[in-house]
Amino acid sequence: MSTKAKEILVLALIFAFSLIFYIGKVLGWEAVRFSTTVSLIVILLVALSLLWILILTIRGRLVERRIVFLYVGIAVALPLFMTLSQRIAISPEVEAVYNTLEGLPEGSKVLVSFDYDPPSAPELQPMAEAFLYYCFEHDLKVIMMGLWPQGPMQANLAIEKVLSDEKIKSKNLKYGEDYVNLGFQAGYEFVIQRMGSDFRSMFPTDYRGTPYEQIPLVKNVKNFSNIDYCFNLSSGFPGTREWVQIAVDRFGVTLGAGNTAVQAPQMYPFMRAGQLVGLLGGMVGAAEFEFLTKWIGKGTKFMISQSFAHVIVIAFIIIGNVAFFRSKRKTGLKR
Amino acid sequence: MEHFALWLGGFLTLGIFSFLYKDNPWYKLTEAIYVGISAGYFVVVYFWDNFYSKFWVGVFPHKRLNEAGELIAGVEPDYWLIVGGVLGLLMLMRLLPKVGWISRWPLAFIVGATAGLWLINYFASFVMVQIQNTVTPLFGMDYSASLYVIVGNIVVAVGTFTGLVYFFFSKEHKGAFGSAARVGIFFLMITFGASFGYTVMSRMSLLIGRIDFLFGDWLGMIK
Amino acid sequence: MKRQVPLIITFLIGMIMIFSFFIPPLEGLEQTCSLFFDVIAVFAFFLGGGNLMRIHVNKLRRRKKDWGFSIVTLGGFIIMLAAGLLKIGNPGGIAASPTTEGALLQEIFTYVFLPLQSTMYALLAFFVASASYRAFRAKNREATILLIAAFVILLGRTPFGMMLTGWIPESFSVLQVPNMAIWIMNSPNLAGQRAIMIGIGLGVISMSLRLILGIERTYLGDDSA
Amino acid sequence: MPSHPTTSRPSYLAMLSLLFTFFLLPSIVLAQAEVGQANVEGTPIVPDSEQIVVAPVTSLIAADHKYDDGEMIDLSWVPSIDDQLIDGKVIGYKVYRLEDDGEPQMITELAPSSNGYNDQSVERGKLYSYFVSTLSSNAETPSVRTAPVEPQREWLNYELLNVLIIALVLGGAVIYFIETARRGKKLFVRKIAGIEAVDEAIGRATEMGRPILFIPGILDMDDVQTLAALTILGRVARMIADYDSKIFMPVSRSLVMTAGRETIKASYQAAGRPDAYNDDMVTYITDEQFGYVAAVDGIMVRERPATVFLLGAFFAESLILAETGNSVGAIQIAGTARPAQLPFFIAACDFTLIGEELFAASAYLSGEPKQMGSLKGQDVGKAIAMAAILIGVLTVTIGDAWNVEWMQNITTVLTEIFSTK
Repeated sequence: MSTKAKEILVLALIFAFSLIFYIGKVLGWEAVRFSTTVSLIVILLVALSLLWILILTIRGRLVERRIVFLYVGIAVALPLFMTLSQRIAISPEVEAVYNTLEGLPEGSKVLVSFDYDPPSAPELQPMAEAFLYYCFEHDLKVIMMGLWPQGPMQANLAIEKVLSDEKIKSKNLKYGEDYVNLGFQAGYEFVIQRMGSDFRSMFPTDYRGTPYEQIPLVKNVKNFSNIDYCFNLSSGFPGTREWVQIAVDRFGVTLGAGNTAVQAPQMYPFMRAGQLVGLLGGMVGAAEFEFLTKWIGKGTKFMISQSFAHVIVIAFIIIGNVAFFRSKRKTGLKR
Repeated sequence: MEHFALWLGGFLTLGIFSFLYKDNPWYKLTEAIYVGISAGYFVVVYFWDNFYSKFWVGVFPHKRLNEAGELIAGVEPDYWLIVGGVLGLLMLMRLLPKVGWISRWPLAFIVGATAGLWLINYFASFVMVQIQNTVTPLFGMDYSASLYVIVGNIVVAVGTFTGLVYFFFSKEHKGAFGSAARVGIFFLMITFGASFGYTVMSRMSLLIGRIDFLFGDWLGMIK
Repeated sequence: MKRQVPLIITFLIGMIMIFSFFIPPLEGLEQTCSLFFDVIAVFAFFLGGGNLMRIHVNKLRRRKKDWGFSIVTLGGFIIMLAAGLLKIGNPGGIAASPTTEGALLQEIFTYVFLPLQSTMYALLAFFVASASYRAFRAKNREATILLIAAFVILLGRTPFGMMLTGWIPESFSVLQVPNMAIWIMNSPNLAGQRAIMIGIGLGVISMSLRLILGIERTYLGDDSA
Repeated sequence: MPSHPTTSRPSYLAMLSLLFTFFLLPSIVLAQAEVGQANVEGTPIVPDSEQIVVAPVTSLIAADHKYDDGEMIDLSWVPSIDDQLIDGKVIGYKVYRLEDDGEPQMITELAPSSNGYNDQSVERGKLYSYFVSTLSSNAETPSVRTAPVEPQREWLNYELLNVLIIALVLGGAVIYFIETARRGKKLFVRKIAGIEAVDEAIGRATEMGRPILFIPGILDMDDVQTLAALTILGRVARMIADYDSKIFMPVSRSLVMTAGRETIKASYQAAGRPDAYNDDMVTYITDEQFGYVAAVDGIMVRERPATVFLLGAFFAESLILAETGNSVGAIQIAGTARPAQLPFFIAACDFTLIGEELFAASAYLSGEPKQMGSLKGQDVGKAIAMAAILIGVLTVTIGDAWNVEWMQNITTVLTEIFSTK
């Protein structure tokens, strides 16, 4: 069969596959899940094939980039279907976020700022969902806002997801009384500063256009002194750093944060100084927090994917070096 | 509509991914869509944001009327902006071959402004601030630092110094100077290795998001 | 005239910009200049957009290879222009922001542009892996150092780092991979960054001066060089 | 429906008591308060005993903001002694302003523990005086009024004088060496690998008969890195014209397209081959980052350039471009001043111009003595930086450790010279 025919065949297969599962989705099929045994077998197979590549390399056949691409794709995609029970060690900074939440009495007001956009959603959305789930389950009142234009949209997605949970649904939570989304406000860190004296001046209406003073949940909220706990989900500027510098340092807010893995290490000094009570860092932080809040969402699954991808990258770095040393031995050490 | 949007998203996503295999018509199609749409989008956004809101409204401010329909004093027009408009028009003179050379004037303006502005900004924040930050007591204030911190401080000072030696143009990298430059290269290599290793891991989450869209939102295989 | 005027403009504007940093009454100049720049850039768009159209129309007319895709590009471009400039389907009418939700422009942005953008961005995951495979090899001393630094950081940012070296007692915790990673980021990495930044600052000064003084003039179409 | 009088009686009672507690009781309290007000003239609505009086702020000073265009007045004060973190009675401050002795106007409200404010809504030629009121939950205590101040315009920012002087020294060094070189003195500049490779890379493209791709980054003309890329383009295009190779330059900004065309055209003219130039060498693609990348990736795999230049400002796309260029087997020379992207170029390209080298490349490529002179000037800057770091670190360390006064003095002087406020 010619390459062209093979390619067309693969295309047709992809289309058929998509169509079948799409129809299945519309018909309400169950999600695809590998049992633990199948998952382990799959992992073993992948590991064996990597070993095979290593042997091939030692024998002097170099793999091309497309094989690397394939493995990255596999490493990310397969774990999403797997059932793997894993021990999750809870790091102190994640536990601190949880403990502060646990210490809040029913009816406490929690402010959540969504300062990210869709590209960072894989890391931060699971944190947002788990956080909202905990708040709703324990009757905490949630006020949401965003310093990034697309933040409030992410908030709405998270709320939608959490509200579809049976347990939360039965609580019959009402918009405006139990939770509210104040929307986006432009102005970076100055928004936080102005909120220090008056929330309403920054959010005259919520994202639906309801005037601030007509929203039961917030009409008595003047500034940070009426907020019991602040939580910030951030992937850059403006984000956690600005919340620490203004809301914490100037207005004495209790602040926890969820950050992307890229940003998280820069926040450790704040935590050591006690300006930040806790920190969820990257996919791992999301997974740990999901474990604590018992909201098993995508963070746990995504974390396995990420760990797999890391193993693959490390494996290929090793294979690459093996290939290099092999070729060096063969050609001698001429430079 | 929702079905169409999902299939469209799936089609475009797979089209881009197909480039990893090789260049192919599917990728060409998605690329053509992407280029056309994004260019159009930016023309539109710049037109409204820069030309209309900043320039047009700046020169011809909206008239503010009170309830009785009388004109009330509003924003003063900013006639300075017309200079920018004239420079922009000069730029368009390129289209006329005879006077095309005049388009170099706005270009010269931009180059002068950029060079002058960044000269001083880079000087202040890249040179002055970095030198100032490097000058710290190696043993910490009042001997308070731990061995860990002291080693760190020494490394920062030595690394910055030898790094600069590496960049020196007027001397061949030979002798003691050459050894210092080589230490400098080591520091630069550590810097590059560290930044790379640091980013490798975070890039994976971008892909996870797309794969989740394909198998989750689109095909419903993951819940 | 053709050659001298642009050089004089560059010199004058450059000098004014430098000294405006030190003269308080001129401090608004930076904003004015960036405003001018925005306006000029919009005019330049006629040239850029026009060039895009011209190239694809030419491809079409001459039936060059892949001319069919030019139709798609042109179509997308024109649809976006029409949708955005006439604000088609905009719930707020012609006075509203062009990116109002529900407008045709924004719908295309959400359903076509966003998936394309995030997928293109996600390609990075693949390329990062293939680049590590190829580039992180202990070819020579420099490359080995790069590899080691990258590897320590890589391990330090994943659970494996802790798994590998978690047994090291607390008093030697500096040797645990995650802590080594933090140390590398804070010390040698910082030093390298600083040297690079100081160098960049000096390089910009020198190049800007060459431009302002008219020594570097290739960009102005100086044919005497 | 039958009525149930027996069961309904308690609920009447309940309603009555509710009515009493929520409606009548407050009105009684309010009425009494009104009586109190009627009795003693001039006292506030709330009886004295309940009013929380807080101490005023002290040491209120209003002063012209130094070194500005006369548009700001700085206020500073010592917060009220009742302004405590725990059990503090102060809920905030209000700042009032009197313009030319007119009526006081509240200009802002500040959070507790504030001790200053910059009033930026003042005009030159007017006199302003201020007072600050301390707020408790139900009372307001004004401070004394400040003396009137007039915002002043200054013509030179003396705070930045040190920056100006060092900038002049460095600029002077650059100009001095340019002049020295112009007068014919030979100046040595060491070889830079990435720049040395340019000639070979262009030659290779000529031999292979494949095009050269020039990517000037994704930022517009208002970024210095783009300017650096264009200055290098001038030299590269000149060589390409001499070698009779083909250059192709897709750009993501219209202005860069215009400038790029101007540059290449001039280089071809200088090489004596104006006929070989054509506008299609430079093409605008799209302003959008990844749309541009998608198109350039396509160009790379279809045109298979022998040489790729990636010079200018790059962001996340750096690696996508460099890896694709690598996959088609092109020699790649990259350079950027963005430290975060440098490692990707180092990993995927054959030669990388690191930061400063990007800005020096054009001067180096030109081979003209006066341009080389400017590189010497840069080295003076580096020497100053190195000396400052060496002396600074030594004096601050030794001065602190053994308390050597003259060393501490040197440190102080150095810090002042290099401070940017």
